[in-house]
Amino acid sequence: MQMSKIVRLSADIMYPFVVIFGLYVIMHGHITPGGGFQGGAVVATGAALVIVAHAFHDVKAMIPKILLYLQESGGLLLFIGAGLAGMLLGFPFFFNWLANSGSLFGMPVPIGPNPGELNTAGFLPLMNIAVGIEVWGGLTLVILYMLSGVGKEGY
Amino acid sequence: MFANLPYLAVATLTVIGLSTVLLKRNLVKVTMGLNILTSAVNLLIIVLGYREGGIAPIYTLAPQTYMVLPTPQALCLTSIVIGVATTALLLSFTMVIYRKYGTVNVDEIRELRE
Amino acid sequence: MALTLSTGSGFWNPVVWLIAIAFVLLVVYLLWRQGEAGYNRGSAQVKPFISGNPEPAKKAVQMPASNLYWGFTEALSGYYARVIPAHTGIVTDYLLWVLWVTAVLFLLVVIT
Amino acid sequence: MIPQFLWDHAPAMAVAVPLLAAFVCPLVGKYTATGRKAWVLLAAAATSALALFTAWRVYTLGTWVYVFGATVPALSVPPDSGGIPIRIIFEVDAMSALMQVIVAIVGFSVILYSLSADGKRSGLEAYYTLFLLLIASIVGMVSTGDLFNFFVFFEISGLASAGLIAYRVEAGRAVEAGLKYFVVSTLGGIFMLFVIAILYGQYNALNIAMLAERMQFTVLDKIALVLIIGALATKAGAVPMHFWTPDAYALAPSSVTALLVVASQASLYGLFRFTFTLYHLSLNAATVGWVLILLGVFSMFVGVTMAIPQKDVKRLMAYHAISQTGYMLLGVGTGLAVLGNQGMLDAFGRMAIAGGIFHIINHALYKGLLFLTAGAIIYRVGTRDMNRMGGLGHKMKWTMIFFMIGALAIAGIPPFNGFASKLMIYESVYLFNPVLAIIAMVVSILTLASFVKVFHSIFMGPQLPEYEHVKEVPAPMLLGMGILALLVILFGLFPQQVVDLLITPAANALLDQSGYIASILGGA
Repeated sequence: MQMSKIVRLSADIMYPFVVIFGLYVIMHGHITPGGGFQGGAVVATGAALVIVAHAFHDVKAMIPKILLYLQESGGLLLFIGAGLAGMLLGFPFFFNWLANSGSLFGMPVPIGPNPGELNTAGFLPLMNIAVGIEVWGGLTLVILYMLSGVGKEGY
Repeated sequence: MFANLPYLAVATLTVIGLSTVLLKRNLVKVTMGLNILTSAVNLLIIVLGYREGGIAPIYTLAPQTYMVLPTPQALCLTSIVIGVATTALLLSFTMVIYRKYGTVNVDEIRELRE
Repeated sequence: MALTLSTGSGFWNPVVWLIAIAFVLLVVYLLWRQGEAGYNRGSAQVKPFISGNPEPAKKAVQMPASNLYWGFTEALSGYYARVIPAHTGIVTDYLLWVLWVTAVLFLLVVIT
Repeated sequence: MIPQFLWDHAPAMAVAVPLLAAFVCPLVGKYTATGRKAWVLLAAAATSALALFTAWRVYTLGTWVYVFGATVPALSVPPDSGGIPIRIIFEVDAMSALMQVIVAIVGFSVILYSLSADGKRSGLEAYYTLFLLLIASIVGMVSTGDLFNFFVFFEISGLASAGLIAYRVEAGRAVEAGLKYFVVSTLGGIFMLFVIAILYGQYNALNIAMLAERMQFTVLDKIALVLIIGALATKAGAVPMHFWTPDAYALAPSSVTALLVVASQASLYGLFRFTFTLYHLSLNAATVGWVLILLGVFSMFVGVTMAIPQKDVKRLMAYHAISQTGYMLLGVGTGLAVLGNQGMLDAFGRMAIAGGIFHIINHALYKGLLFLTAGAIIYRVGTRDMNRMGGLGHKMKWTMIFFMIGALAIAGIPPFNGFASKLMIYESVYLFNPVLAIIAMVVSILTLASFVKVFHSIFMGPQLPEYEHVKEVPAPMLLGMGILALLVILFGLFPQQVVDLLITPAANALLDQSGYIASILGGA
């Protein structure tokens, strides 16, 4: 059984936009509502959209499972690693060691009305990116595992 | 009256959630009941942090400093994330059980008793 | 003494207890040594002797676990007939019990 | 550099190391199975060492406060916060340190055992991830000083335990057990979240010390207390909320079961922590104390009587775990019931609390040992049904010896450790209410009776033909059991040293609410 051509085509067209929007939510987590988990969930929804529109057995081969595993572990490692790095610098666990350092994400937050500076907030964006990568991989894997037992009959 | 409306919603959701959990015999519906209960608590937490007339707690471009409390929202986000994991795990269990037992009726899922 | 556990109203010293046990065992050993050594490994003495009847199969001699304490469970059958069916194995019953207990605690702690 | 580093950061490292190891584990396991074993063992050893180091420092230097994300680890109240503790704070006092000792010992021996027992089975990537996650969450639960943080670790431990229980599907039955455990645990989590909402709404704080200082004991606080007791007593497995316990303990892999015992005790720790530190004198001590005592008595009696007719060896042991939890609730509940009455507290209350806490560590040791021996038997025989076992003592001598040590300890036979803690509970509870002490003794006798049954039906009797080729289990499994058995004997032989060294400071820390508050907020 297949969805109609309209559904399949519009899912294909929507997919990149969903992914881009998810990545936007991840990247701007520290200055707008949203963050790593929300963005990652949005990206995973893109994968779910494609799987629902096409039959699961048709798309199965196209999904890079190894990459998703790597994302799942790598995202969490980045998260913990960012926390541990502060410890190696002599501060407590999860110390915001990048804030106001002048390097990556290290600009001081401007005072007064401003459109929101992306390059601020120290390692919070790093955390968001790490969580985003992890949730992207993890939730997609959850969807895949739930569908992996689905037989041809459809349950 | 209107100030208490959210609390009424919390109470209603709690009752709906509890009765769904206890009265429905379908495992998927029990999971949904637990989700409704979680939503009730999340709503309660958000409502506790709400201040009438307050704005979103973002200092960028803020017209005033009278804001709603950000901590309850952070708590609520964490609890939503935990809720997602919980739901995913419960539904996977339900799927495995359906595949092995051929039923999702809680009255029939009782191989382990006594 | 450092090895004594004082429990407020009493005390307990495992080392003294062990020494006492060792002393009793020593006495037992000394008594046992007074006996005659008539046991021969490898002779017919090792075989079970059941009044001349043939030895039953190993499986038949083994007492299965559910037959032990039959008398105990039978004596308390009134109690067990209530408690065992309460373990229904239905997950909503488990939740119901939690809520019942919470409700009773609510009465005990909040109302009174 | 390294010792100074540890000196500064051990409490956080004790959580961070197993977390990091858990997430690396699937990557390592993808390439080499041996590498994964070495990695997991290394991670478990490192976690145990860190937890033991933390405990040692807490016992020698006093409560250790560690603030996440501050510029200095001890800066619990930053100067610009207006006297309010912000950020996630770990507060490890003597009671938490005791729990960390338990996690360190049991966690390491269980991992050692599991690497050998589960090593040849499939799908191990996520297995050890969940295992290490469970250890990390238990360490987090016992060391955190923050209510919401406690909830997060509580939920992580629920998720990880449910995953581990259901890991071996066993024709769906293990999944059923995992599901039942997890539904109940989720309801507990929802209760905890309600508590957080109630307390945060009233006092604008999540830090336990801050909440304890501001505690008014209004009606809402009473509701919160009820929900706390409901949630945490359920997770600890007190009758009549114990129904998940036999299901989950029986169907989980044995090494997991031994760790689940510790996870339940972390919930019990949470119960004691909240009643003693968060509420302390403000609660109606006699009522709440009697509630805990009644839960304890029901747990003891129903647990042991339900254990006697069981046929499944691990289910039987699970009922005994419920019954032993009752002793802890009885001991600590007696202490709570006389809280505020200084004369009675000094006469027997402190001793009852110390007995209850001593029983926690003893229980973790001997129950862990018993579940591991049951796992060893199942590993060789392939069934949990005691009716089909028999005569295994001929072949599995070491397992039999370890089982005897564990069984005698749980029944409270001298000179093993169970006797020492039970004696403390009996004598102090007798002064409080003789009937309770007599019930406790009767339950102890029934425990011995039912373990005689287990011992007889598994190890005694003639050697059965179908178990002709059964061998002793591999050495790492024996080593894992041996560590626990050795500690059971040592704790039994030198009870006063253990009580002086570990238990009395922990009991005093539990009773000393102002000390707990002062170490966060500074000053008294």
